[in-house]
Amino acid sequence: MENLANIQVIQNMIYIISSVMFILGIKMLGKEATAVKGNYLSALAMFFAVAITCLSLEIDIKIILAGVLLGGLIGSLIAIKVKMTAIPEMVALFNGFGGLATFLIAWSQFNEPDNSIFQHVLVMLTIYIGGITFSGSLIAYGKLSEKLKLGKGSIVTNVFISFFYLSMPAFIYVVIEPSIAGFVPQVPSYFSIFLVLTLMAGIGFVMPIGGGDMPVVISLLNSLSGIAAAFAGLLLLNNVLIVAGSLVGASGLILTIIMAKAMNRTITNILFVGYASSGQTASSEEQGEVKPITSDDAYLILENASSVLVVPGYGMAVAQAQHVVREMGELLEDNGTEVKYGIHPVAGRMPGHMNVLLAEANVSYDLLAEPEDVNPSMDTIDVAIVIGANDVVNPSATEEEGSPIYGMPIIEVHNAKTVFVLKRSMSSGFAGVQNPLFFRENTRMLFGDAKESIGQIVAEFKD
Amino acid sequence: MENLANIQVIQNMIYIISSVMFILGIKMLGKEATAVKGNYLSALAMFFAVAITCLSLEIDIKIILAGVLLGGLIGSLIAIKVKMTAIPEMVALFNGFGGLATFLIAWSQFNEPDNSIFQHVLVMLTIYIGGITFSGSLIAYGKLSEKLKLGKGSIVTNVFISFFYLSMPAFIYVVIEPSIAGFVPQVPSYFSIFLVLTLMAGIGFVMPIGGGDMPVVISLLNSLSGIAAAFAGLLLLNNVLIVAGSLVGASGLILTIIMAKAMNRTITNILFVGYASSGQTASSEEQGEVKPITSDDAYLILENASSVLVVPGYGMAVAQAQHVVREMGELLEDNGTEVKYGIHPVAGRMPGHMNVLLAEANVSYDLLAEPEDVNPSMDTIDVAIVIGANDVVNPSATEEEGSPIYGMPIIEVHNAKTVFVLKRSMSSGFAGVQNPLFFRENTRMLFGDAKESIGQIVAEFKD
Amino acid sequence: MEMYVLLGFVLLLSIFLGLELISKVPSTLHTPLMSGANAISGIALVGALMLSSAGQMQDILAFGAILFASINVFGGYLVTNRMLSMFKKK
Amino acid sequence: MEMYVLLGFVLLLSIFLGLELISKVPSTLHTPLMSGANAISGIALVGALMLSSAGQMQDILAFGAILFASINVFGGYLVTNRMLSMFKKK
Amino acid sequence: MHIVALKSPDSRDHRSVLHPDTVGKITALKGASISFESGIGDGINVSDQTFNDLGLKAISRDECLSQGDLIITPTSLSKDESSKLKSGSTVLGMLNPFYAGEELKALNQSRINAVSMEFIPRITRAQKMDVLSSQANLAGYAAVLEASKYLSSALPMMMTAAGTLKPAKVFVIGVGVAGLQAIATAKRLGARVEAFDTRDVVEEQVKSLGAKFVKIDLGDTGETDQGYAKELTPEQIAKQKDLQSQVCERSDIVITTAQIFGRPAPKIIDESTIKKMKPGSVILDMAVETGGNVEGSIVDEVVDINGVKVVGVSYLASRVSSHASFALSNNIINWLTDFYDEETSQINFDFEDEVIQSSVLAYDGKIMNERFA
Amino acid sequence: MHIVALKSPDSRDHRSVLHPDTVGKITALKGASISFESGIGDGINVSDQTFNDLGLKAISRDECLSQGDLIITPTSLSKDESSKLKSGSTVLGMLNPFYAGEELKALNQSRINAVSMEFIPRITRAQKMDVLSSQANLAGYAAVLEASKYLSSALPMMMTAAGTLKPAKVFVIGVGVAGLQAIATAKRLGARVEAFDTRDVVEEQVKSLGAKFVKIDLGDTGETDQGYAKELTPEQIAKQKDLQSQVCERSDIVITTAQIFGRPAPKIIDESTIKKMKPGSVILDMAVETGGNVEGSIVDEVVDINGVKVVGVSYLASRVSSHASFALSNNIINWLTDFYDEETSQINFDFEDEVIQSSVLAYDGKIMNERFA
Ligand SMILES: NC(=O)c1ccc[n+]([C@@H]2O[C@H](COP(=O)([O-])OP(=O)(O)OC[C@H]3O[C@@H](n4cnc5c(N)ncnc54)[C@H](OP(=O)(O)O)[C@@H]3O)[C@@H](O)[C@H]2O)c1
Ligand SMILES: NC(=O)c1ccc[n+]([C@@H]2O[C@H](COP(=O)([O-])OP(=O)(O)OC[C@H]3O[C@@H](n4cnc5c(N)ncnc54)[C@H](OP(=O)(O)O)[C@@H]3O)[C@@H](O)[C@H]2O)c1
Ligand SMILES: NC(=O)c1ccc[n+]([C@@H]2O[C@H](COP(=O)([O-])OP(=O)(O)OC[C@H]3O[C@@H](n4cnc5c(N)ncnc54)[C@H](O)[C@@H]3O)[C@@H](O)[C@H]2O)c1
Ligand SMILES: NC(=O)c1ccc[n+]([C@@H]2O[C@H](COP(=O)([O-])OP(=O)(O)OC[C@H]3O[C@@H](n4cnc5c(N)ncnc54)[C@H](O)[C@@H]3O)[C@@H](O)[C@H]2O)c1
Repeated sequence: MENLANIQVIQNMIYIISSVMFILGIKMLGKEATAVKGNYLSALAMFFAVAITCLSLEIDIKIILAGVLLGGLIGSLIAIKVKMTAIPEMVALFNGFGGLATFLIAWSQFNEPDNSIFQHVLVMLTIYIGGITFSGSLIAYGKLSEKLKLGKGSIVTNVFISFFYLSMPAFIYVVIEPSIAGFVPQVPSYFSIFLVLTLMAGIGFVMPIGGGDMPVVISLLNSLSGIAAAFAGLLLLNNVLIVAGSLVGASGLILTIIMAKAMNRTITNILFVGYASSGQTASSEEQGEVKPITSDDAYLILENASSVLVVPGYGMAVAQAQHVVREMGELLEDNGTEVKYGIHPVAGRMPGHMNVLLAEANVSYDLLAEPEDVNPSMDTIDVAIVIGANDVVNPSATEEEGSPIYGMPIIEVHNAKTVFVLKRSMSSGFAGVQNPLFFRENTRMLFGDAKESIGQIVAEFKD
Repeated sequence: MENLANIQVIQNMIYIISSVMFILGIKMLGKEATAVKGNYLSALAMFFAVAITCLSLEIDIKIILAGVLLGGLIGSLIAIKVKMTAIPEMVALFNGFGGLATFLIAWSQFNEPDNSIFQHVLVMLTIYIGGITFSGSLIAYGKLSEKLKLGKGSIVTNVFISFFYLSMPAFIYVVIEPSIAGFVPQVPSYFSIFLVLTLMAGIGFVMPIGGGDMPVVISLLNSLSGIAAAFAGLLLLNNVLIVAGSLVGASGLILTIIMAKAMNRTITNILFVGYASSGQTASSEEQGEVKPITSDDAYLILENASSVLVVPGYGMAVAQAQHVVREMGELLEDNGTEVKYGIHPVAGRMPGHMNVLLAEANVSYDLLAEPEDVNPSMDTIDVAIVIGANDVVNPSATEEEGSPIYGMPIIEVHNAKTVFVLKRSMSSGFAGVQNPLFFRENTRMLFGDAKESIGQIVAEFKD
Repeated sequence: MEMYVLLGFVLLLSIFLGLELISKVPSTLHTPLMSGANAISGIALVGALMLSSAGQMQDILAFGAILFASINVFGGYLVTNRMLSMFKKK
Repeated sequence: MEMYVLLGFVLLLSIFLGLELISKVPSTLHTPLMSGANAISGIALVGALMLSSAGQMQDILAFGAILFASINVFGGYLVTNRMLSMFKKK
Repeated sequence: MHIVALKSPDSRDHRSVLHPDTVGKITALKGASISFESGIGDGINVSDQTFNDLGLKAISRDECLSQGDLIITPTSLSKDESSKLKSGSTVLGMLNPFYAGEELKALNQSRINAVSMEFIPRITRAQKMDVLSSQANLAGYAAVLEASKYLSSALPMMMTAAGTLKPAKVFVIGVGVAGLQAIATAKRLGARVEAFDTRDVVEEQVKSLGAKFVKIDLGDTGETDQGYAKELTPEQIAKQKDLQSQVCERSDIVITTAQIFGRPAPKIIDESTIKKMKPGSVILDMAVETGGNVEGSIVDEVVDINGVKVVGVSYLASRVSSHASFALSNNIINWLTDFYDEETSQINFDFEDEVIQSSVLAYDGKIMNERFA
Repeated sequence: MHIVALKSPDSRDHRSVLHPDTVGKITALKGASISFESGIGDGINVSDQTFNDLGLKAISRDECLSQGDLIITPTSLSKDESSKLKSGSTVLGMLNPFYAGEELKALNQSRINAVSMEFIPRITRAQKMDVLSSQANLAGYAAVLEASKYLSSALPMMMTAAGTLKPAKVFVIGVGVAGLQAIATAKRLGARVEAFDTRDVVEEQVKSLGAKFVKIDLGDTGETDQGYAKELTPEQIAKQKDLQSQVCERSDIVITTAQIFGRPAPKIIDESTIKKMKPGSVILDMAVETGGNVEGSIVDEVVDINGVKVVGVSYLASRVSSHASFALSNNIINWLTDFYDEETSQINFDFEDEVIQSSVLAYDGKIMNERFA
């Protein structure tokens, strides 16, 4: 007994040490220079935690060996064989298995005798979260590997969505019922139903979300699997589970938010819009909506862009932003992005206005291009940054016969993948006409003085 | 008993809540916009923690009331009456009282029967740290309020320093002795000696440190008092003490490091140099030593400067750093710093070289000053930033008759309070002569390409 | 109960820490970080190992938990490592 | 012992959290932050209140601990607040 | 259609309505053949041979006049020459009708269509044809170089071992296209630049070039809907003169660009102001051809008034004749390509079109603009 | 001591050795009285009256010569004039002894001390007296403005509604003080600038102005310890010419500044190169006064070779005469104040001093520099 207590103390000590290693590992994973070491450290922590746990086992060693060896083999094989392009779906798959493991742990705990109500709640929570993680991840895997083609709107999808909605009251019921009854029922009739419902719910959760949003969803599921593990830790009174699980849960959440931002969405938008439009006919909300963006988010998008076209206008001159613009251009180039400047002949208020300013800021002549040069390949541009230009990028000049500027050739930034428009307000330019560009699907408005907006982006780059 | 257990649970819950509030409070204190609220939040957390503790008291309520009321009165009075200029010493004083409180708590625990060896170690640690915090803080208070004039080198100081050194083996002894003996002695003869020695040690710890370094020392003592409180928490099995204490301990430590950096010192340098030179005759190490600085640290110093003189030279031209230089100038001005540019007539490689570049970067002519304009008031300049200039700031031109550049008027940056020299190496300039400026007491070398170095400073400013 | 309170506390603190740790991560590291965190969530393996063995049902559950958790752990770390080694080559 | 381990864990986590929290603080806030942290370290008051009362000696110690901790708490928070209100005026 | 391009008969004007880099766009027009007056490229270092090689034919001026269906000219044609033209042909160019009203009437009487490039409306779509802008722009550039030629110091500041050379102070009055480019050029050269205009909107534009705007409160001023300045009342002019003279006093170079379309340029600087200025300073009057902004300024002369050099230069844009010709020919070609009908090989005089409405002054024997009727 | 300042007898040189902003430093010298040749400030718009008001006296040239103890002059004095000077007096100025060796000997024979400002050593301490630098600097500025006067296009790039005006390409050969300032000025005006020099160290300096250095590998070149370029071998010159001509071909403006102290300037551009260049392009030969870098360049003439304008201008710095005079007078005054002894009111000819050693060519009847003995 004494001996056992001692072992427990030692185990706990090692758990603490490996928790600390997990913490440091995650921290190191967040920096390019230390990321590889961080991963090793966290693997080492995992090894310690697992090894020390083996000092006091209850299950048959054969089962354990079989499970670990088989699992290790499968996992390693997949990890080594998989094509690098298929990595996102692999992460989803692994994550699903992690969720399944906690799901099974909680199930097993449910079978234990003498659960307190508190424990019962924990069990149910773990099952619910673990189960959703599992089946949700499988769907995400299917979608990413393009094995699953069902999208939102299909009947099957809608059925699963109903399961998801159903699962919530069901969850509340299984949690509350025993609390009211005051005792915990052993394998009640509804338990297996709940298990199945949970798995269905996970499918319904991920099914309606589009493939492009999958990375965000995977990150969210990853966070969920962490939380499930943490709950399992509470259940098993194991602190390394708690720490590692909640670390993953929390950092995963933050990561999810960051990634959603980088895609210019909010999480609720990703999840909710998925649902909302699944019932309707979708795609009818296109005109009239202005989508503002912050410089943080703009930065995240620019950082991932491989070609950028800067289109300066009179607003750049007013803001005297030429120096920061050049700086941003250089930083983008350092980042491996191809940068060009699209100079419209009448940008500014005098012939050659942009040239004067860009020359002052030392932007090389070789980077300047005329509309004829940039328009044909506009669709290969990842981001067009319109800096205080307005009339010269107004698509109604080419599209709306009645417009006072109709007939002027423009820089057709609206054909780029994404357009940032930097200006202070929605007001019009020299010609006094409204600009439909601002309302396009692929346009984001970065409001504020151009010098400041770009200054902020530059600052982000320098971090 | 059931009741008591319930109370304990509730207490622990509240402790957790107030711990979280402390965490958030400290986080908020670190941002200008939320600092005031952060302080309120942390005060509220304190109130909760104290209030809930009162649910299960053992001590006579009269003692408590007397203590809290009297202490509250004294503390409030001091805080309200004190002149703002005297705040640093007040913080030291309060901090000392906190240390004293833990010191007394540990003492009280020492008197408890049935201490385990583990507890004994904790008690001694708490006493040692708390005691040093207390007496050290008092000395810091005395030094800052200029009530205490003794500096390093005096006999009294040396006596106390000896106490400090003595206290360490003594501490190890009181910790180890009972462990070896295998039992914990009740109020042994040496305990009171240890108490006194601890207090003396605190005095010896702070006494030799110069007044200018006091803020750093106070921050360190603050960190120590937090750690003492955390240990007391372990002793009393109280988690809010542990959390709040270790938060203060850790953040205090970081803060200490940051502050030491901002003063261009390391902590060991502050503490250790204090000791090292206390025995010797001090001030003999002046020539031949180059003191490099990082851009982070340079930023911290610049952020606090109220007047800055930028002295560009050929290196700025080579680095093509004019645009970042102007940006830095503007950021400094936004920060309330007065910025001037000292242009030496022969800086660069052609007449007016600096003018061409600075005009290109849009630095206003009004900010440019000639050596005759800036030299007379050089001693009022907080920081002179020499950007790739060398010969034109070489003091041997005015001081060393033999020098090949003797007789040339220079920009006398060496008379400024602090000088940053930005260059890539220690190599000489056009004239090929070594520059004694680099070895001056008040000079810091920021090595690297000037554009990059300033770019980094600019990035720090933008955070 | 006391135990749960303390463990809950550990949970809370870890969450805070997790939030603080991942506040500024370059976007190139998003995927590896996600993958690395995913591997860590394989810590469920420790939980699986702690399960008690009472009857075949429990054994099956334990085996399943151990198996899947192991896949997660091994696969997760290896994939993360592969991903990170790609960065270095650049 | 189990208790100590867990509490030690809480201690560790809090230290990590403390380190992470104060990594980027503008230098103008150094002094208020120090002062605010100092006030928090008055949490020793809670410890003082928990002391047991067994004899005059213990009472005196408890009284002293309560007294000084209270000074720290009240003085600390008020001074911090005064300092911060100065900033706002600027 | 036979297109002919004339050379400017004024030897001070080195510009050409053809430029080797642009003729490709006309030769590409279906159904058009092109000839040019021999020697047309003399002012821009382009030989007849070069144009020949591009598929154009060199002929004499008289041949041009008698053969052309479309006559492109940098100036108005004399009455004498009008009579040599084919009836029904079109003259396209800078006809300067405010000063050559009689010549316009003569054209009309010979039933020749007259298109004046000065009358391109200032709408966005027509900017590519706006000769006034394209030439004023280059004139603004040339003005600064010209003025600095007469100044006995350098424009930029130079802090040197031989002392600090002060930067020149340049004051630009009238910030239209030319004024803006003058500001930009002077700024580039390192001068301290101040500027003034009666239109308030200009303040922002001046600042957008990094120069200083001089604020003079004149009460109600304004611009016409075409973007030209309105004429000022005499009181406003007096007030402006007074405050401007203070700025002039401290300036080394003053460049005046104030013009009012179709009217003589306003007199902005009088002798009393000039007398207050430092000897050696320079005033360049860009409006000298339309009457001058400066009292005493004479076309193509440098008048010394109390040591102040008042410079009047004609055809400023022609100082950079090559660029000016490139821009000019582009403007003209842009008009032509917009209204040339490749099916009929004719110009499509579509009077629904705003550009045709404004720029065609005479059509089919009718004066289309009532100001010249 | 009576100090007199002479005017340049060459009407093309508008510079003055006195400048109103600097005379204060001489008048402040104890024991010195100052006169000047009437009309000295004509070229910089400064009247005799202005100098009178500053305490100086206007006298005739002959009076200057016969009365001065120290004669400050922008040029050498003719033998005839030498004879009019007081024996034992000192002549200080740009004596140009390489071209006026006889005149120097004449001075020496009359026992007149001769100080040549061209011979200020290139040591840090003496930079403030370095007239070659101060004048070359301004000449470099003037060269660009002068060259752009002859170019028929504008220097900067302008993307306009009337088409994109291409920036001019400027090629600077020889990157000493003048070359650097020429690069800077052309860059300022928005030209694309390339530069070449035989000295390798110059590459960094060219880049420090944002221009492009043309790399031509000539093998061993180098500079003397005074910072002047060494003469090249004939093979090196040939190689350089060949590669340079390729750069010239693509350039609109070529500015040559290559000089070798005390020898005729190297011929760098020959006619075959010029013939390859575009008609209308401009070559400005800054070395034209010392023999010229360009084949066919003539002082103060614009020679047209195959449509290329080869411009030779004398006294380029005098184009910005006011600044040039300010710098020149500062240089001279800096020499004077360093060596004027206020106790004896005499110049302290301390031959221990490096500056005196180099700059004093004749002293007390002895030629001090063996090159002119
Ligand atoms: N180039 C020429 O020769 C010439 C001459 C005369 C007229 N024009 C005309 O000028 C126009 C030029 O087009 P453009 O696209 O360059 O300019 P624009 O159409 O006038 O638009 C400029 C935009 O910049 C924004 N802006 C102003 N200050 C800003 C600041 N500090 N920060 C950020 N944004 C700012 C304004 O929006 P907010 O107010 O919302 O910020 C405005 O919509 C054309 O219509 C052209 O015909 C040209
Ligand atoms: N103005 C004129 O007309 C003229 C003409 C000819 C000669 N001179 C002479 O030139 C000198 C001018 O003095 P100065 O102080 O301007 O220059 P300097 O004495 O030549 O020193 C320049 C310094 O800049 C540093 N540097 C070079 N590249 C750099 C980069 N990319 N980033 C950071 N630092 C860089 C170099 O040190 P590292 O290598 O360690 O980085 C060097 O010590 C004087 O001696 C003057 O007499 C002047
Ligand atoms: N629609 C277009 O796209 C277009 C095309 C070209 C020009 N413009 C605009 O038209 C405006 C006029 O340009 P412009 O160059 O033809 O002008 P301009 O040549 O007619 O006049 C030059 C300037 O002198 C100013 N001026 C007139 N009287 C003055 C006085 N008494 N004192 C001071 N200044 C006086 C005018 O305000 C004008 O700015 C400019 O704002 C220009 O941007 C618009
Ligand atoms: N000591 C000082 O402080 C000081 C003062 C002034 C100048 N300087 C230095 O002295 C050097 C010479 O300056 P300078 O203006 O009197 O030079 P310079 O007038 O004698 O010659 C002009 C330039 O032409 C170059 N050159 C000569 N032959 C050439 C050839 N065949 N092809 C191409 N280029 C050729 C030279 O290298 C020189 O750079 C510069 O580096 C300058 O910075 C130093």
